[in-house]
This record gives sequence, structure tokens and C-alpha cells, in this order.
Amino acid sequence: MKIHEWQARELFEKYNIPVPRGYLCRNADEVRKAAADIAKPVVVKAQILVAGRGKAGGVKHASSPDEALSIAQDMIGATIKGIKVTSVLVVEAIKPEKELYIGFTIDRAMRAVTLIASSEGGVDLEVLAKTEPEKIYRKNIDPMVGLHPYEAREAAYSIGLSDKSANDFTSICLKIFEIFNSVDADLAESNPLAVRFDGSLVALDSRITLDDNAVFRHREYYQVDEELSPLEMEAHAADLAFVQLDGDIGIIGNGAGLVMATIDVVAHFGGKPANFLDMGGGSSVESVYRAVKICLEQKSLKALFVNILGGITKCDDVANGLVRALKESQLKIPITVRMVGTNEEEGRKILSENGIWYLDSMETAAEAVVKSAYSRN
Amino acid sequence: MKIHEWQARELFEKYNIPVPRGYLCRNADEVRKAAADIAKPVVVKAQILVAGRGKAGGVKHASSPDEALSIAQDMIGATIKGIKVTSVLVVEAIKPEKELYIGFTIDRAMRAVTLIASSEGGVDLEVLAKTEPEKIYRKNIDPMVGLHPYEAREAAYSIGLSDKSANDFTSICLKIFEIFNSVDADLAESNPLAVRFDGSLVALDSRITLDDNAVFRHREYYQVDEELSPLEMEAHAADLAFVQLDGDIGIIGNGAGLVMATIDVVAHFGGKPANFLDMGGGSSVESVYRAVKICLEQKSLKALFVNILGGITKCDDVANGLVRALKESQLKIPITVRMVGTNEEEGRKILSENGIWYLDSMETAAEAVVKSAYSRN
Amino acid sequence: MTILVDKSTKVLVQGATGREGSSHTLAMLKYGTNVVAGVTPGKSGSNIGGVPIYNTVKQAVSEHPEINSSIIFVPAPYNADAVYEALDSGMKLIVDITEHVPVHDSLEFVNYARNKGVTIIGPNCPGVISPGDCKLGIMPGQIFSKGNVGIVSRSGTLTYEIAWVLTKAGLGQSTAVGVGGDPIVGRDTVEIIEMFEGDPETKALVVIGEIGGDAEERLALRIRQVGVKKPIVSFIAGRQAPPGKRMGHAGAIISMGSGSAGGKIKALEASGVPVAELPSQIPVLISKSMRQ
Amino acid sequence: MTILVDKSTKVLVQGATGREGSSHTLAMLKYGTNVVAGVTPGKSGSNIGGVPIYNTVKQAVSEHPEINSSIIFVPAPYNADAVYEALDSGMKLIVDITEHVPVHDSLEFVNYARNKGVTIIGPNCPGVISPGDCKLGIMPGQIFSKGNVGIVSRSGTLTYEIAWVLTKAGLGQSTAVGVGGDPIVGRDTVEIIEMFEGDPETKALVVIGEIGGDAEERLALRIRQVGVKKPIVSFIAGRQAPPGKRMGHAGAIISMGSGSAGGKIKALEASGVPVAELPSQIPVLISKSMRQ
Repeated sequence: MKIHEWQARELFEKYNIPVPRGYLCRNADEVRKAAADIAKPVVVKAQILVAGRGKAGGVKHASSPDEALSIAQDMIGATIKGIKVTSVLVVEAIKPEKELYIGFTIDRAMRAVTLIASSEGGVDLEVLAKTEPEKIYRKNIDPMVGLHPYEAREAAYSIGLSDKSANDFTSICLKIFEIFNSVDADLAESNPLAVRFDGSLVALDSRITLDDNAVFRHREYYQVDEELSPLEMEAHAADLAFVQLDGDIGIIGNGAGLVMATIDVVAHFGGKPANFLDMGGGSSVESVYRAVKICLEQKSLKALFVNILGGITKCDDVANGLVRALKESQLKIPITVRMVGTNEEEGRKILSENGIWYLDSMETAAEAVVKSAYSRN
Repeated sequence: MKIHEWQARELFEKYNIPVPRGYLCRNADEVRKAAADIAKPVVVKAQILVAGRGKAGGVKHASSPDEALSIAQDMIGATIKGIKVTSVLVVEAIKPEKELYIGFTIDRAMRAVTLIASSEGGVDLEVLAKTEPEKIYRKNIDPMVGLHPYEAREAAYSIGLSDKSANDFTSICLKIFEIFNSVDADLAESNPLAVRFDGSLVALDSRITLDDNAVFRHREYYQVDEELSPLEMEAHAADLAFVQLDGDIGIIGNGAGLVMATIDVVAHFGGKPANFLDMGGGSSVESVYRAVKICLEQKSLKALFVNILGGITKCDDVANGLVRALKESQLKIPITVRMVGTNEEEGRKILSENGIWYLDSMETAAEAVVKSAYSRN
Repeated sequence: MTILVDKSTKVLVQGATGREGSSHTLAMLKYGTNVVAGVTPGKSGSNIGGVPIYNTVKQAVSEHPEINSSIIFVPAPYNADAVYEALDSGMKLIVDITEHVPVHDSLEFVNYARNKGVTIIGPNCPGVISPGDCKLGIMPGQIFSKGNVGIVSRSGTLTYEIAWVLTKAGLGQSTAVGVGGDPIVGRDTVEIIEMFEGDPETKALVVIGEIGGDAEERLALRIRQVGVKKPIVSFIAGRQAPPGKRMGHAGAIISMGSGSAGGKIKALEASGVPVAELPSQIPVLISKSMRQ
Repeated sequence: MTILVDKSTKVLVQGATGREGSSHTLAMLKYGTNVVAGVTPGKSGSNIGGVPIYNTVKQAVSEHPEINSSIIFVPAPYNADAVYEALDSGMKLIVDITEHVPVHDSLEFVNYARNKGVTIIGPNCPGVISPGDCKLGIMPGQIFSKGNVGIVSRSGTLTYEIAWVLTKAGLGQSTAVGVGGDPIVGRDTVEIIEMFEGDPETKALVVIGEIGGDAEERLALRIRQVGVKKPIVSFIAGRQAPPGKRMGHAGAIISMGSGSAGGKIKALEASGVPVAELPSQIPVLISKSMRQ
């Protein structure tokens, strides 16, 4: 889960990591006052949870409070990359001598936290990793032990720092690691981390994403993902894994891998899947009901495919949920159900009694659903 | 380093461990007000850093604010076990259904933190350990990993708790462990930890001692050891390890083991050592000077023995410090110096030039100092 | 022989009295799994289908010292504690079924387990089954059949799908392992393949992958570097998945242009591993690869 | 052969440019110890008596891969970090001289080291010397002489005292180990005795104990239970120490009636270990015990 730059910045401040002077503002007048108070050139940064905001006009320099005001008037309320800007961060513009990168992420294969540092900050690290990988310093940190000061120091010397810069880097590195752990982050970085004229360091940007599974420990940061469609938000609120796609065949299944495969198989037979909807394991009648309701809210759906392989999930629960949802929604498109596994017979009995057609094989069912979707047109 | 019960109690409160309602009071009037506010029978507890305060009259029950006032009038300002009472803790008197023990300490041999729990609280654990060791539950906790909730739960069930008491115990146990680590404690305990009528637990007492070596991380708890003599306090302020004994021969040396052995050897030859004074390794001229000055402040000293085996300590530094201190103090008692090791020759030269007698062997020197002390009478 | 579980597996169920825990305790018993005891704090003295319940793992293990494996159904906020309780009680194998375990928790206990030499499967996994011998998981047992194909999968239901296809084609399984759909798992695809390589019962392998991470790419690299002793075929889910979107599993996301199904398929095929487009093609590919 | 250190010991000095660090680097060099490099952050490029200084242990080890041991003079607040830096850089032996190290720090790094199989001596110790071969410590080298008596001690200067008595009596030492005066040390008296038992060079042992803890009692128990292969004599400091008072060392305190010199002497004597009342008696006791 992404959190806003201003929230990450607040965490940096709480841990005494130097950041440029700045204020979070919700209207243009506040921006003018903030710029006047800072009394130096400022940067106005749109607080939206999306990458590439700079290139899309979400980050602008102002040399006077009036200029900041005018930028803010344009920016606040505007839509950048599909997201409405409701607040901006106004910070002192700092001209760095040099820009560094520092960040922590998780290495899946090594089961470790990775410290990443580079003498080349302010650029896209993914690009740098491809063009000049030797400029990126990586060190895996044992999560049982944590980051030792010596490891932060090694990183500092390895990217060519010395004296005050090396000491500042070491200290900032340790603090970002503390933040990384304290909020259950899966990414915490500063890019760029600027070196100033006197060798001191200041974090010009701060970016943190939290582990979705740990949000229950950090409710204060809970954030609706602004990039989600309204329907995706509704599905997430109902605890369903739901992703909208471009097609017209609704897909519901139990288990992420199975639903992904269902989509692939439907596409293989020439269908265009409209969505990914995983009800998860152990779905109740209620969750099946909600899944179908949400899936059917998609406009221009031409067919619905429900693919159930019961393990934890019980086929009779699914059947009951399906029956209830279909009755309420007065379904006008063809539905194909594939249902095998736990309580298969009970489930099929319920479907039969309610006149719902079912199949045994996923592939046969996928072919059938594609046919049913497009032959009606 | 011991900290006061009220400080430990504050830590317990900060970590949401239930404690009886209570106030720290510095005069009798405050005590009356506190008791009136609590509006129940109270206990008045002298805040002194010494064991056995209860039996010495430092803990008294009062059934009314007036009784509390009168107890406080007697207690505050009085001297208990040699220590003047300047404050008392006034807490609600709780009649427990049962008293438990919970504590954490350090197991030297196992290099672990030990969780100790017992269904028999409110008694001296050392005594219980001898009479009914089977009533004490011990579990070593890996300091690299910390205490898991399951370990606290195991302890709770092992001492016969169930339901709400088991849950409360688990939670309190985890919190005391957190405190133990957060303040670098070498002991943190609640004795008794009371079980109330409804099965809930409340910490009737709280006791914490901090690791002396970690006090630099917890300056806010820094506490003068009230059991020290004025001279011991002065020595500690000068960073000297100094313990007063009952005898009349002053002992100074470098290294704790050597000074202990020196005392033993002096006693072996019939001398009565007046003190333990370890200047530590790497003593400077200045620290030797201060050591001698403090040692000579002891009244009725009959002789002084300086035993130096130079490793880090340089004999010439010691000699220079000695000369300076002896000159200033116009020494009136015999001094015996034993000095070998690093820069031995330079040191001896300085001693010779200043007319100070020295020997090679610790045992010869010890015999000599004993003779010098008692033959003068 | 099979890998991870067999007839000698003596099972403890942690979180045995919860909804999932109790129903799968019964299902495992029914399958013939040697479920010896269960644990739920505060429920000592009760039982699930005759399986005695204890307050702590320590208590269970002291009453039943034959226990060597544990399966965990303890909700995410308390899951790590349950894993440590198992890890510190002498288990050789721990199957962690629970989903939504915070990644910082699993990072720590997975490292702790590796230092201790204990095998964790999961979290967020369907478990392990050696058909006919032992089911230590939540998979529907009737779908699997005894045989010589080893399955390793990052998915649950997709594993059942493919096992079903294999079973219908007469290709039984030695062991099927669902490694789990989280970014951090106790044993990953490559490590399970290494176990299968040492198992004489297993003659061919099916790798069921999905988008996200680089487990499949690392497997492909390993095959190129040191080879693999047994024929492998694969199925990768998520060919149609859009980048940047988490597809159900915490680990199933194409981020920064890496972890796509296309990339994985390319890597595997470059290492000589045929990748099926449809589950039904897998039996054919296996038969073909075993003939070579 | 000796224990812990010998001519193959290649030494790194951490905290090499500080007052103690630099003077003991020179003293060790003078003694003939193979001091290869030193570390002080920010001082890379300088040298102490010709020994090159680096910013990090990693840098030192990559320039001098022969380094296998480290001696640490880093002040208490930063000491743990220096120990971990050494532990993670492939050292086999770490001698931690620093005093006043917080016990929670040493608890952690000592456990970490044990899991890693690395030997830590200290903290708050004088180090280790195998006379004539290697001095990895702060003891005055001239007091020691090569021979067959192994010394293990919880004290610094008292060790020198007894080594001096032995040397004057013509009894040289194989290795002398100061385990450290803190409550938590990397290797304790019992463990060092076990090392000496396996060392053919060592023919007799001197155990120098003091009040506090139960290292001597545990040694006595071990001797009663499994015996000891070599004659042991002992000296225990603190017969006159009052209870409840910390005698200089963090670990030297008689608390709750345990850890007194009397108790230790009784335990050792009950196990057949003669305990000297005066240091000068030790050579006599050794000669006697070796004759038996």
C-alpha cells in the first residue's frame, strides 16, 4: 500500500532525518503563505499516489510566493494521470552538489531486506540498474538481526562518500531502516538524497509503501488506492481480489492461480476477459453473493464464467451464493459454471434445482463461455 | 543500578500493565490528599533503594486519609535501614485472591535472559528457590530472538493459570520483557503480581534494576546509590571502583582481581584492609592522584598499600600521581608500594627520587605493610 | 519414497479448533493422515474427531513425542507466534496454511527456520500431499492419485486443477507441494525441485508458476547452469495479467517490467522446459518428455 | 600446539588509532604478533607502526585475506557494532578488550557468535597469549614465558601476577586466557578448560577465579561428573569481599548468598582441586599435582 509523500516525510521528520523545510497545503492561499514563510524558492509537489508525477506536471518550481500561488491555483483540483490533486507539499528548493539514492526493499529469493545505495540519485533506479548496474550498491540484511551501523558505513564508503557525508549517510540509512521496520514497509527510499555544499545530507524526496498484509498494524496509514476504479474499490471493501481488464467476459473463481489460468484459457479460446475476481479460499455463501454482484456491475458484460475447484471452498456454499445473486440481479447474460471438488454433489444439486448449467472441465467450460458470449451478438 | 519503585511503576503504567491506583507524595499533606482521592484503604510505601524495607517499617497500611497522614508524618524524614525517606508511594490497598511472581533476570552461564514465574508470589523468591524449587518456573529466552507470546503463555499455564488470568499473565509478561529490554535492565519483576476476584491481574509491586554499563543510554534514570557511604559516592564520581571495608590498611591497586587478591593476602598476614580501591586499567597520573586522595580521606588509616602490576597501566604514571598526592596530603602513615610491569624502571626511578620505598613481590609487600601498620602503635 | 511427507509423518494441528482448523483436521483424518494432536490456547481437554487438544505445543509434544510435523491454521496476526512455537518444539516440517501473514513476520521466521534446519512450507499455501500416504494440507484428496509425477506450485486451486488433469490421464503423483503465493515462502520452487531430484519415486516434474518474483527464472538459470536430473514441464498462469496489478496473491504482481508470464515462459523454454498453454496439454508434454 | 592463538594468528586491530588501540598495536608488534591491519572509520590511508589502517573490516579483509582474528578496542557505546563487523567478516577468533559493554549488547553478540561458530573472548578482558608465539591482548608480554601450564582467569592483573610467579618458578605457560570480568563473556572458565584438555602442549592448569557467578562451581561440578584429564590448581580472589558489593568487575558481586569465594573454594576442593591461599603457593601446588 502506497502512502503519500507527505506521510513518508512526516515519518522521516519523526526519526530526525533532515528534510527541506516545507508544509502540506490544501489550497492555493496556504501555498502562498507557505512559500512566503519559507522565503526562498520553493517546489510545489502534487500529493498523488502515482509514479511519474514529475513528468506529468505534478512537480513545479516557484521563485516567489506569487508564482507558487499561481502554480497551486492550476495544480490543486487538477487531474494528473487520472487522479485529482487535493493537496500539495510546498518545500524549500535545494540545489544539491550531488544527488544520491538510498532505499530498502525485500529480496524474495534471498528472504532478506536489501539495502540499495547509489552515488547516482535523482534518476530512475530501474533504468540505472540496466544501464550502469555497477553504480548500484546492494547488501542483503538478515531480518533476524537487523541493520548494523557498520553495514550502513560500508555502504557510505562504497558509494564514494567520506567525512561528514559518510557520517550523515550512515545515520540516515539506519533511520530509514528503522522506519522500514516500524511501519512494515516493503519499500522505503529517498531519491534523491541530496549532498549540500557543506557535505551534509538532506532527503529531497521520501517514498514508502507498506505491506498490504500488515496494514492491520498500521491503521493510521490506511489509504484507499487512488489508482483503483470505483468498482475495484467496492470489491476491495468487500474483501475480494478484483482487477478490471479490458474485455467483456466476467470471470469469477476461487484461488488466484486458478483465476489467472481461467483468464488465460478464456483468452486462448478467443474470449476477452473483463476482470479478475478471486473469491479466495473458504468463501462463504455471502462472499460468493457479493462477488457475483460486483462482477455483474460491469457494464457491457457479454457472459459470466464461474470456475470453482473446491478445496477449502465448498461447492454447496458457492451454489447457494450464486443462486441468491442471480435471482436478485435478474441475469440477462449467459452464465457458465464449472464446479468440482469439495461437496461437489450437493453444489450441483442446488444448481440443477435452480436451472443453472454446469460443466466438469475448465477448458470445455471456457470454450463454451466464449461461444455463449459472442454468438448472441 | 537500582531505580525507585515509583519509577518502575511509571514504566509499568507506560506499558499499560495494570497497577493499583496511586500517587507519589513528598510530604504528609500530599499523602492525606492522595488517600482521600483514592477513597479506599491505602498502603504507604517508603521510596528507598534498599531491600527489606517492609520488615523495617517502610510499608504501612492505612484505612483512612487521617491514618495515612499520621503514618506519613512518621515515615517521611525518618531513617529506614540507614536511608532517609524523602518520598512515599500511596497506593490503593488491594486484597488479592492469590499472589504470583513474575520476573526477568540474566543467566550468566546460559548467556540468556531468564523468565521466572511462580504461583507463590509475595514471598522471598530466593527462599522459595531453596524450600520449594518445584514451584518456580524458569525458561531461558534467546536474546537474539526475544520473548514470544507462546513462551509467556506456556509460563502462565505452567504455574496453573487459566482463562482471564492466563491471558492477563501472558500480556503482562510480554510487557515486562519489553521494559526489561527498553531500559537495559538486569532485573525486572513484579512480586506480588496479584490475582483479583475476577481473575484479572494487577502488579502490586514493581522492581527494576538497570545494567550499570548501560546507564549512558538511560540518563533519565540515573540514580545515586543511596546505600553508598559519602566517600564511596565521591570515589564513584571520580570513576574509581571503591568499597569501604572495616579495617585500617588502605588498599589501592590496578585491576579488580588483583585488588581483591591484595586484600586477601593482607588479611592472610593478619592485616585488616580498610577498603577496596581499583583504579582500573590504563590509569592516568590524574586518576592515581585522585585514588590516593580518596583513600587517605579514610579516618584511622594505619598504613597504605599501593599494589601495581603494570599492563595497560604505566608504572611511571602511577609514580607521578603518587608523588603528587603524597606531597599534597603530607602523609603521616607508612606507605608501601609494590610496582612491577610496564615502564617499571621509569616508575621506580621517580619513586626513588622522591624517597618512596618499593618492593617487587606482592606477598613481601603485604607482610611489610601489615608490620608497618601495627608496629607503630 | 516421496518428499516431505509420508506414512511416518505424525501431525500436530495448530489452531485446531477454529473453523478451518477443525474442518481440515477432520478431512486429513479421513484421508488417513496421522493427526496426533491439536493445539488451541485455552481449549486443553477438548477434542476434534477424537484428536486431543492442548493449550500449548510443548504440552502436546510432551504427551505425544512422536509428533514431527505441524500444520498451522492460526490467523495472520498470531501466525508468527504459532510458527515459532512449532519451530522451537522440534518439528522437522511446518506447513503454514494461513494467508495474509505480514511479510516482515515471514521474513523473520523463515530465516530463523533456515538457521535451525527446519523446513517451512508456506505461508499462504495449500500444503503438501503424497497421495495415498499423507495429506498435510487443505487440498481435496480425491483429486490426487499415487504415482511418479512430482508437482511444485505457487498456487492452490490451480494445483488441484492440474493434479486432476494428471489423475484423469492416468499419471499419478509422488508428492504435490504448494509452496505458497506470498513473496516470502519457506521453500521456493527451486528448492522443492532440488528435493524432488533426490527422490527415486519421482520420475517427472510439473512446475506450476505464476507472475511475480523470479522463482521460475531462477529455476531456468539453474537448469542452464547445472542441469536437472528429471524431465520438467511447466504451466505459467497470468499471461493476460496487466502490469502493476496484484492478482490475488501477495506475490503475484508484475512490477517494474519484471515477473511477467512471458518472461518466465521464455526463460523456461530457453532452458528446454516445455510450457503448456492449457492444463490439458500437461499430460501429453510429460509423456513426451519421459520418452526422450 | 597451544589454544586459540599461535604463529598462524593473523591479526586485525579494530579501533587501532585510539589511545589504547594504537599503543597496544605497537606493543603486540613488538612482541612479535602478526598484526596485519587496523580499522578506524574515516582513517583509511594512515598507519600505526607500519600497519595499514582501513575504514571498514570488509576493506581490510579484502586487502588482507589472511586475517583470521580480531582484537577490539572500540569504546563501549560502539563496541557491539565492531564485534558484529568482525563476526560477519569471517574471523575465527575475536578478542574484545573493551570494558563497560552493556550486558544486553554482549548477550546478543555472544549468542550470535555461538550460532556462527566464532569464538569471542571477552568483553572486558586482557586477551590471550601463547608466550613466544602470539600475544593477542594487552598483557605485559615480558611477564610470561613459554611452557606447559595453561592459565584461565576472570581477572587481568591477577593473571599477570600469577604468570609472573610461575615464570619466576621456572614454570612456563602454554596459553593464558583472560575470559573477562563481565557477567556475560564469550567463553567462560569451563569452556576454556575444555579447550586446554585437547591441547597436548598443556600439562597442567591454573584456574584463577573470583567472586560472583557460578563459573567455578560449574567447573567443580563438571570435574565431579566427567572428570578432567589434566591436573588443575586454583586461586580464588575475594575471600574478604563483603556481600552485595560490586568489587570492580561488573561480574564480581556476591548476591543473594551465592558467588562467594568460600563457596567456590569449597566446591573446587570437594572436586579435588587444590586452592592456593597465596599466589606464591601455586607453583608448589602445580609441581605436586603433576607428580601425582
